[in-house]
Amino acid sequence: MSHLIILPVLLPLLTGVLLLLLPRKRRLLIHTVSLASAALLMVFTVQLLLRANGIGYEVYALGNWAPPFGIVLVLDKLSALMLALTSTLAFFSLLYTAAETGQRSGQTLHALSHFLLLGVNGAFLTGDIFNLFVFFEILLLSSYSLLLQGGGPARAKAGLHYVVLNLAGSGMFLIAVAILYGLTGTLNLADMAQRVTQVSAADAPLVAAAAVLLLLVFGLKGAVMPLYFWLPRAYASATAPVAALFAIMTKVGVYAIIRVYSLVFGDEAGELAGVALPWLWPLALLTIVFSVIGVLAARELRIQIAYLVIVSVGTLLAGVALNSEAALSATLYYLLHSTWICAALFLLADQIVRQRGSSEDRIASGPALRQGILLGSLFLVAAVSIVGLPPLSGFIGKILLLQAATGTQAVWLWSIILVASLAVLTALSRSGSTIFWRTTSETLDNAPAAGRFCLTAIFGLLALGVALVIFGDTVLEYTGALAQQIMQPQGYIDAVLGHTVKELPHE
Amino acid sequence: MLIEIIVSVAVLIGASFALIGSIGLVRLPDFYLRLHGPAKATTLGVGGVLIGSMIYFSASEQSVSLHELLVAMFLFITAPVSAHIVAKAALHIRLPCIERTKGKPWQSGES
Amino acid sequence: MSNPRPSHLAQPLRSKRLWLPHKALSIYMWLLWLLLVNEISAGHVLLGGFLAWLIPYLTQSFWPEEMVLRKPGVAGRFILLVLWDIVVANAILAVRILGPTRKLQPAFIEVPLDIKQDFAITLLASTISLTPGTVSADLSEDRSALLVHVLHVDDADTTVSAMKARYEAPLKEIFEC
Amino acid sequence: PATSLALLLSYLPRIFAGETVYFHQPWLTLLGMDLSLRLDGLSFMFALLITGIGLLVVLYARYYLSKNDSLGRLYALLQVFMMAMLGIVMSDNILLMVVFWELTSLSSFLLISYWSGKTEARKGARMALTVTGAGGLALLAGALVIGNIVGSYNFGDILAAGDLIRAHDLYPLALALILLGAFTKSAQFPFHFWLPHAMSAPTPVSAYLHSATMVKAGVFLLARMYPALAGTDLWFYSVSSVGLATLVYAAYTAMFKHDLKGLLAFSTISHLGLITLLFGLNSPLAAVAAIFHIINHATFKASLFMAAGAIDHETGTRDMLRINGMWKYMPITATVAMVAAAAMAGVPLLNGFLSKEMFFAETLGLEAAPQITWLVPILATLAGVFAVAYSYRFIHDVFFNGEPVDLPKFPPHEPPLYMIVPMAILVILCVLVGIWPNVTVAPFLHAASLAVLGSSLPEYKIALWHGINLPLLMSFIALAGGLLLYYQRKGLFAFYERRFRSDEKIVFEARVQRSVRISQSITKRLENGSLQRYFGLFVAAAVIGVGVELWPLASFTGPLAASSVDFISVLAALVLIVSAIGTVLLHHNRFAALLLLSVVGLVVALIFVRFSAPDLALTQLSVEIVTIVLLMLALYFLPQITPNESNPLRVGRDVVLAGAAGSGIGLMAWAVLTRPYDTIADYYLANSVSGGGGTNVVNVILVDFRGFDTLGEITVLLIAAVAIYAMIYKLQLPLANADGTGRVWSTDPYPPILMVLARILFPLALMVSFYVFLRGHNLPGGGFIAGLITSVALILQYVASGNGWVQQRLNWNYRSVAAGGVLLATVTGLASWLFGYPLLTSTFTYLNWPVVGKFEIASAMAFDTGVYITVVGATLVILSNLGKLAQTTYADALPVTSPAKPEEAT
Amino acid sequence: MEALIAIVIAVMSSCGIYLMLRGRTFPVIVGLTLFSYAVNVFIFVMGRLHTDAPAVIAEGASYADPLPQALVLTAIVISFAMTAFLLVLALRARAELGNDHVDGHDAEDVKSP
Amino acid sequence: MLTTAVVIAMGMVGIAIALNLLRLVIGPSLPDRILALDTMYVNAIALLILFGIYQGADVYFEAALLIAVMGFVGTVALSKYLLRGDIIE
Ligand code: NA
Ligand code: NA
Repeated sequence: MSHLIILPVLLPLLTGVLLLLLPRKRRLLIHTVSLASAALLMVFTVQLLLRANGIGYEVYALGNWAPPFGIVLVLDKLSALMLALTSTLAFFSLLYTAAETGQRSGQTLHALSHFLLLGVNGAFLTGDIFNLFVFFEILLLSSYSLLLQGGGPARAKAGLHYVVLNLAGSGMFLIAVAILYGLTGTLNLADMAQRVTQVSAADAPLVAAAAVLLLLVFGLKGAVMPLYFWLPRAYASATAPVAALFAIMTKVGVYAIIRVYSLVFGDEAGELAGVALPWLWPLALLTIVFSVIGVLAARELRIQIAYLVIVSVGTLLAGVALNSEAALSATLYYLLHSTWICAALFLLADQIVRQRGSSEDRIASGPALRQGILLGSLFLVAAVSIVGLPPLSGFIGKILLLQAATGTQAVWLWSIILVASLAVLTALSRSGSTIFWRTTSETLDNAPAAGRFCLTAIFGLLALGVALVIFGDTVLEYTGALAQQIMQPQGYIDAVLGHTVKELPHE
Repeated sequence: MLIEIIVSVAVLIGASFALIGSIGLVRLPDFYLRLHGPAKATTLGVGGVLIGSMIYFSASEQSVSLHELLVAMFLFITAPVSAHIVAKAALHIRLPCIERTKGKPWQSGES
Repeated sequence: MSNPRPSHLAQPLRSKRLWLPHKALSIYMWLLWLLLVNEISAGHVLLGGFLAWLIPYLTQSFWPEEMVLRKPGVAGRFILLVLWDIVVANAILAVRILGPTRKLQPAFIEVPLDIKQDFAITLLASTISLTPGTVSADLSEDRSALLVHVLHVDDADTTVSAMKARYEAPLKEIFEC
Repeated sequence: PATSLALLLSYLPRIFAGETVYFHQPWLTLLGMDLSLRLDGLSFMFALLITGIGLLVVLYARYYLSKNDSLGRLYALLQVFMMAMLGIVMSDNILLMVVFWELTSLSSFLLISYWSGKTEARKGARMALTVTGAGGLALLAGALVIGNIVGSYNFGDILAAGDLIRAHDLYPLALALILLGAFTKSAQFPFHFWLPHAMSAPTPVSAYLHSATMVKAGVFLLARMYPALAGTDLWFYSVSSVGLATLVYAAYTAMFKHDLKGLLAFSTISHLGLITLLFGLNSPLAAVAAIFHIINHATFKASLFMAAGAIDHETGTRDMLRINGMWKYMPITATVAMVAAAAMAGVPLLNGFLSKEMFFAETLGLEAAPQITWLVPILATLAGVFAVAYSYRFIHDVFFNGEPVDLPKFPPHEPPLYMIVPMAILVILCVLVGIWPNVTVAPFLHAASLAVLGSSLPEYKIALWHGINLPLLMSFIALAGGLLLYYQRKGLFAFYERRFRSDEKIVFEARVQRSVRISQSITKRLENGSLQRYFGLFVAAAVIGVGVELWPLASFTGPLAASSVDFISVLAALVLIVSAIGTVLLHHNRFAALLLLSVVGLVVALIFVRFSAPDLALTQLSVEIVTIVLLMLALYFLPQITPNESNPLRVGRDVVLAGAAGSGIGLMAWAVLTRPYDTIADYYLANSVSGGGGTNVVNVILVDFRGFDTLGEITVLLIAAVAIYAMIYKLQLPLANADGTGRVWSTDPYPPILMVLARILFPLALMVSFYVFLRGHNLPGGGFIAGLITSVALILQYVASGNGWVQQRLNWNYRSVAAGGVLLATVTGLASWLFGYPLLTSTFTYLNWPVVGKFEIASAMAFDTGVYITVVGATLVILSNLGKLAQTTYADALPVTSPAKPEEAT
Repeated sequence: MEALIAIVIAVMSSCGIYLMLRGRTFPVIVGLTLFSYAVNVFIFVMGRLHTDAPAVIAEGASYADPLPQALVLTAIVISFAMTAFLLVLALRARAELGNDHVDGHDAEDVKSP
Repeated sequence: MLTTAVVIAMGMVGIAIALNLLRLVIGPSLPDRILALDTMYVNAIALLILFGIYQGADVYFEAALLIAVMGFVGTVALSKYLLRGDIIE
C-alpha cells in the first residue's frame, strides 16, 4: 500500500522532533535539515497533486481501522492543492528564515515552523472532524509561538489577543463537534454527511446551531468580520518569514469552511443544506468593505499588508458563498494567488524595514532605500498582483470571481470588489510612492542589503504568482475539476465509507 | 450479614468523624484551632471509610482487598505534614489567634 | 531580602550503587506493589520484586541517607501506641469540637528537641499532629525546637514532658541509639 | 520602435486592402481570454502613430535628459508602455484589451513619477493612476457585461453583435461603464483634472503618452466600440455632451495657463473633447473626422510638447511670464513651434485646419434634438476662438513679447540637433497633410474608417477648399476672434483670476486625505486594540448566530426521559455552582479565586466518576493540580489583586453576554441529552478486546482506534514545551520580594519536614505511576495519567527541595525527553509499515511464560510509553523552567556584588 | 439529572466567559480554565449519562459511550498545554508591557479595590 | 441495610464537603481557605470510596488514591506560596 498520503504529516513531525534533538550549536546542520525537509515536502506534495489530478480520491485508514471508526486521511483535489500551496510557501519562508536568522541557530524557529506545517497539512488531509480539531490546535499553538519569536511589547500584546481569542475559539469548536457527535453519533466527516441527511426536522435547528458555531470558529481562524480585529496587529508584529508562513493560516479557515460546508452541509444535506451560506455571504462582503477601509487607514506597510490578507479572505469567502462550481474554481485560483503574493509582500516589507532604519515601515517619508529600485520593482509586481491589475494573477482571479457571480449577488459583488480594487490601488500607490520615492536624504549607512537567499525567497513566491498567469489554463482546468469534485460530495462519501482495510493477521 | 453490619458501622463512624472534622473547621474560633479538625478527625474518618471498603470488597470478591490500606497509609503520612505546612504559612503571615491562647507563636524567621 | 544558603544543597551526592541501595525501601516497595495490584500471583510477586529493585535504584540519589531500623520491636510498639492515641485523640477532639468552644484553652508551646535526624523529627512532628489535641506548627530553623499548637491545655510544661516521653523517647531509641 | 515600425509597415498593403490580420494563441481559455491580436485599419493607424511618434520621442529623449537621469529606466518604461499601447489597439479580445489598458495606466504612473523625488511628480502620478485605474475597473466591468451579453469576449463577435447589445437590458450599464473607462483615460470632463498634473513627467513622456498616444486610448475605445455601442440616443447625449463640455471648458482654461505644458495639456484635453464630441454625434462622417483629427492632433501636439521641452531644457523654466522673446535665441525651434501652433489653431494649409473644417461641418449637420442643436456649432466656434487665442499666446508670449525675465539658464541656445529633428519631422508631416491630404493621409484614414464603420463607409472628401461655406466662415470667425481675444487678455486674465481658483488637484488630494482619515477613524473605532471588545464581539456573534439558528427549534426538551436526581449529586452540583460563582465574585483576590477554581476542578472529577468515566476523573485530578501549581508559579510574578476597573455598565453588559452564552451552552446540552442518538461507539465496545487487545475501551480508543489524535495531542504538549521554553528564555520580570500585604517572604525556603516527606513519597509515587501505566490498557489509567503522576512527584521534589537540589540529581534536558517521547510514539506507529499496514496499526499477543503465567504484550504499550515520556518531559520543561525563572531574574535583580547567589548549582 | 448537568455546564461556562471578559491576564486565564472545564463536561455528557457503567469490558455489563470520554481526554491535555502556554505568555506580556492588562496599558480609571 | 448506611454516610460526607466550601468561601484568611480545600480533598476521598461501596465496584480506588496524592501536593504548593511566593526555587 502507498504511504505517500501520510508523508505530508509525518515528514514535518519527524523533522520537528529531529530538529529539537539536534545540538543547538550545529547551525548549518539545523538549517540544512530544515530546508531539505521542506524541499522534500514539496516533492511529495507535488507528487500528491499529480496523483490527485489523476484519480478521484485516495483514503488512508490510520491504524488500519475501517472508516468511520478509525481516523482517515483523504486525498482529493482540494487537499492536494492546499498541500502543494503550503509546501511551496513553507519552503520559501524557511529559506528566508535560514537566511535571516544569522548567527542564531533558529532551532526553535525551524522546529516550530515544521510543527506548524504538520498542523496545516494534517488539517488539509484529515477526514475526521475531531482530528481536524487536533490539527488545528497543533497549528495554532505553533503559530502562537512563532508569532512571539523575537519578543517585544507589540508581539506580546498581539500574541495575547491572538491566543486568548483562539483558545475561546477552540472551546467553541469542541462544543460544536460535541453537539454534532451527540446528534449524529459520528466524527467521520463522510459518515456525518450521510447522517446529517437523516436528521429530523425537529432536531435540525440544533445541528444548524452547531454548524454556525463551527462557522464562527473557522471564521475566527480565517479572519472574518467581526472576528478579524486581532489579525492586523498580530501579523504586522510577527517576524517576516513567520508572517509569510501565516499567509496560509487564514486559508486553513477558508479551507475548513469549504470542506465542512460542502461535504456535510452541502446541497444534499436535506434540512441543513447550505446552512452556512446566509451567514457567509454578508459577512464576506462586510469583511471586504471593512478590511479595505483598514487598508486605506493603515499607517504602516505591514499593517496594510495584513489588511490585504483580510481583503483576500473576504474575497475568497464571497466566492465560497456564491456556491457554484465556477465560483469555487475562481476562489481556489484566487486562494493560490493571494497566499503567495501576501507572503511575498511580508518578506518584502521586512527588507524595506531593514533598509529604512528607525522609519521602519511607516508610510511616511524616510531615508532612501539602499536597494530602492530592486525592492521597488518587486513591490510593484506584488502590488499589481494584489490589487488585481493586469496582467498578473490577481486580475485573473478577480475576473473569474466576477464572472461567476449572477443576479443580485453579482450586483453586490461587482460593486464591492471593483470599488475595493480602486481603494486598494489608491492605498498601495500611496504607500509605495511614499516609501520608495518620498525619501528624505541619502540611504542609511548601516542599511543591510537584501541577501541572496532572501531575494530568492521573494522572487520565488512572486514567480509562482506569475506562473499562475502563464499556466493559467492548466491551473484553471485543475481548479475547475476540483470544484466539480467538491460540489458533488457523494464521491467523497462513497470513497471514504467504501474504503476497506487490510485484514489483520490476528483477527 | 455480619460483614454488612461491620461495614455499615465502619463507614458510619468514619463519615461521622469526617463530618465532625468539617464542623470543627467551621465552628472553631481561630485558624489554629480549626487546624485540629482536619488534621485528625477527617483523616481518621476517611480511615474508617477505607476500612469499611476493605472489608466490603474482601468479602464481596472473596479475596483479600488491601489496597485501601495504601490510601489510608498515604493519608496518615501526609495529613500531619499538610497541617504543619499550612500552620507554618499561617504563622508566617502572623495570623492572629484568639486572645486567650497561652504562649506566643514565634515571630516569623525566629528560631 | 536575603536568601540563606540552603544546607541541603551541600549534602554529598552518593555514587550510584547498582544493587539494592536501600534495602528497607526495597522491601517497602515490594509490599506496596502487592498492595497496589491487590493480588498475590507469581507474576506480580516477580514484577514487584523487579520494581523493588528498580525504583530504589533510580531514586537513590534522592535519598540522602540510608535509614536503618535499629529496634524493630520498639518500632512496632510505637506504631500501635500511635494508632491507639489517634483513636483516643479523635474521641476527645470530637467532644471538644462539638462542645462549647468558649471553654477551650488553646496554647502555643515549644517542645525542645533531643532528636536531630530530619526523618525522626518529621515522624515526631507527624505523630504529634495526629495525636490528642496537638498540631506541630513549626520547626525552628536550627531544628532545636518544635512549636506545637494545643487545642486545650491545662499546664504547658506537663504537656511538653508528656509528649517528649511518650513519642520522642521511643523515636530516639529507634533511630539514634 | 524602429523594428516595430518596420514590421508594421510590412503589413501596409494588406491593411490598405481592407484586410484584417489576426494572431491567435490560446491562453486563458477558461476565462474567455485568449492571446489574440488583430490588425485592422484602425489598429494599424494607431499602431503607426504609436511606433512612429515613439521612435521620434526616443530620439528626442536621448538628448533631453540630464546626465543624472537614468536613460535606461526611461527607455525600459517607454518600451513597456509602447508594448501595452500596441496591445490595446491590436487586441482582438476585449479582456485582453483591458489588460493592456491597465498596463498603460501603470506605465504612465511610473513615467509620470520618473522624477520621483518631486512631490508634484508623485502626486500627479498617483492621481493619474487612481483616475485612470478607476476607469479601467469600470471598463473591466463593462467588458464583462458585454461578454455576458454577447457570450464572447472576442471583438469579432462583439462588433458583430451591436444590435443585440443595444437592445439588451444591460446596455445602459455596459455603455456607462465603458464610457467611464474611455472618459477617464482621455481626460474628459469631469475626469480631466489628472492630465495637467501628469505634466510633471519628463517632456518626452508628456509628448508621447499625454498627448499623442495614451490619452487617445479613450477615444480609440470609442472608435473600437463604435459599431457595438454607438447609434443610440443614449450614446449621442452622453458622449457628445461630455465631449462638448470638455472641448469648451478646456480650451477656455488653456488660455490662462502660464505654464507652457499646462497650456498644452488643457489644449490636449480640449482636442480630445473635440474628438469625443465627433464620435458622439452618431454620424459616420463625424467618426471619420474624429479619426482624422486623432492623427492630426498627435502630430502637431507631439511636436509642440517637444518644443516646450526644448525651451524648458534651454531656459530652465516653463513659466510663460518669464519666457519671452525666444525668437532671438532659438529661431529654428521657434519656426517649428510656430507652424505646429498654427496647425493647432486650425490655420489653413496645415492639417489641423482640415479636420477642424470637417468638425465644424459636422456640428452643423445635427439632426437629433433640434431644440438644442443650434447650440453646438456656436459652442464649437467659441471653442475655436479660445483655441486660436491660446495658440497665438503660445507663439507670441514665448517667442516675442519683449525680453525674458530672470531665466534660470541664460542665455538660451538652440537645442541639440537631434532634439530638433523629431520636431521638424512632425511639423513637416503637418504641412504635408495640410496641403496634400489625399496623397498622404487618405489611405490610412480610409482603412481606419473602414474598420470603425464597416461597409457603411460614407462618401467623404478631404480637401483644402470646399468653397465658401458655413464651416469656412466658422474657421475664420475663430481665427479673427481668437486674435482679438488675445489682445484683450489683460482684462480676461483678471476675470479668470477672480473667478476660477479651484484647483482640482487640491480637491482630489483633500478627498483622498479625507477618505484616509475617515478610514482611520472607522478602523480605530472597530479595531481599538481592546481584547475585551474583540472577545465580546466573538461571544456576541456566537450568541446571535446560535440564537438565530435555534429559534425554529420547537422544544429544547427531547423525547428521552430524564434520569432521577439524588441528594449527593444535587449537593455536589451546588458545591460546584457556589464555587464557580465564588470564583467570579472573589476574582479580585486572585489566590482565593484559585482555591475556588480547584474546588470546581475537584467536583468536575467527581462528576466524571459519578457518570462512569474513571479515566477522565484521574486525568482531571492530575491535570488540575499541575494547572494550579502553574497558576501559582505565574501568580508570583503578577499582582496579587485584580484592580476594580470595570464600571457597572460594563459589568452588566458582560454578565448579560456571559449569561446568555452560558445558558445557550447549557440549553444545548439539555437538548442533546434528552434526544436519542445512534452512535459508532458500539463498534469500539465490540472490538476493543478482539481488535485492540484491551478491556479499557477508552484507553484502546486513545492508543489504537484514534491513536492519531493522541499522537497529535502529545505533539501539542511537545510544542507547548518548546514554545514555553522559548518564551521564558531571557525573560526578565520584576520580582516581588514580599507578598501582597508587604510582608517579606519567609526565610526558610525548604521546610525540613516537608523535604523529608517529599523524598519518602517519591518512590511511592513512581510505583503508583508505573502501576497506573501498566494497567491502563485494561483498566482506568494509562501513559498520560502515569506521566502526570510522575511529573507531580517530581514537582513535589522541586517544591520541597528546590531547583538546584533536583538538578544535582536529575540533570535531564526535559525538552529532549519530550521530543524523544513523541519520536518513540511515532516510530512505534511507523513499525506497522514494515508489515504493509498503515501508520499506527497496532498488534498484540499473549505470552505464557512459566511461573509468571499468561500476560499480554501490545505495541500500543510502546506507543503509550511515548505518551508517558512526552508528558513527563513536557510538564517538567514547563514547570522547572518557570521555577528557574525567578532564580535568573532574582540573580539579575540583585547588585552584582551581592553574595547571595545561593542556587548556582555547580 | 440531565437538567442538573445542564445547569452546571451553564454556570461554569457563564462564569468562565465572564472572567475571560475581564481586563487582566490572570482572571482571563482563570476564566479560560473554568470554561475549558465546562467544555470538557459538555463533550463528556454528549455520550449521555450512564451510572455505574464504566467502559471497561467485563461480563454482561452495560457501558457508557467511550468515545466522548476519549475525546475529553484529548481535550483536557490540549487545554492544559494551552493554559500553560497562555500563562507564560501572560508573564512575558507582563515583562514586556510593564503591567498585566490584556491590552498592555493600565486603565485610567483604576480604582483601588 | 448496608446501602442505607452508605447513603447516610455519603450524605454526611457531602455535608462535610459543603461545610468545607463554606469555610473556603468565607475565609477569612488564606490559610483558612487552604485548609478548607485540603479537607475537602480528603472528604472527597471518603465520598469516592463510599461511592465505590455503593456501586460495588472498585474502579474508583485509583481516583481516590490520586486525590490523596494531588490534594497533598496542592496543599503544599499553596502553603509554600504563602511562605515564599516562589514555590519552585
Ligand atoms: Na521559582
Ligand atoms: Na483543563
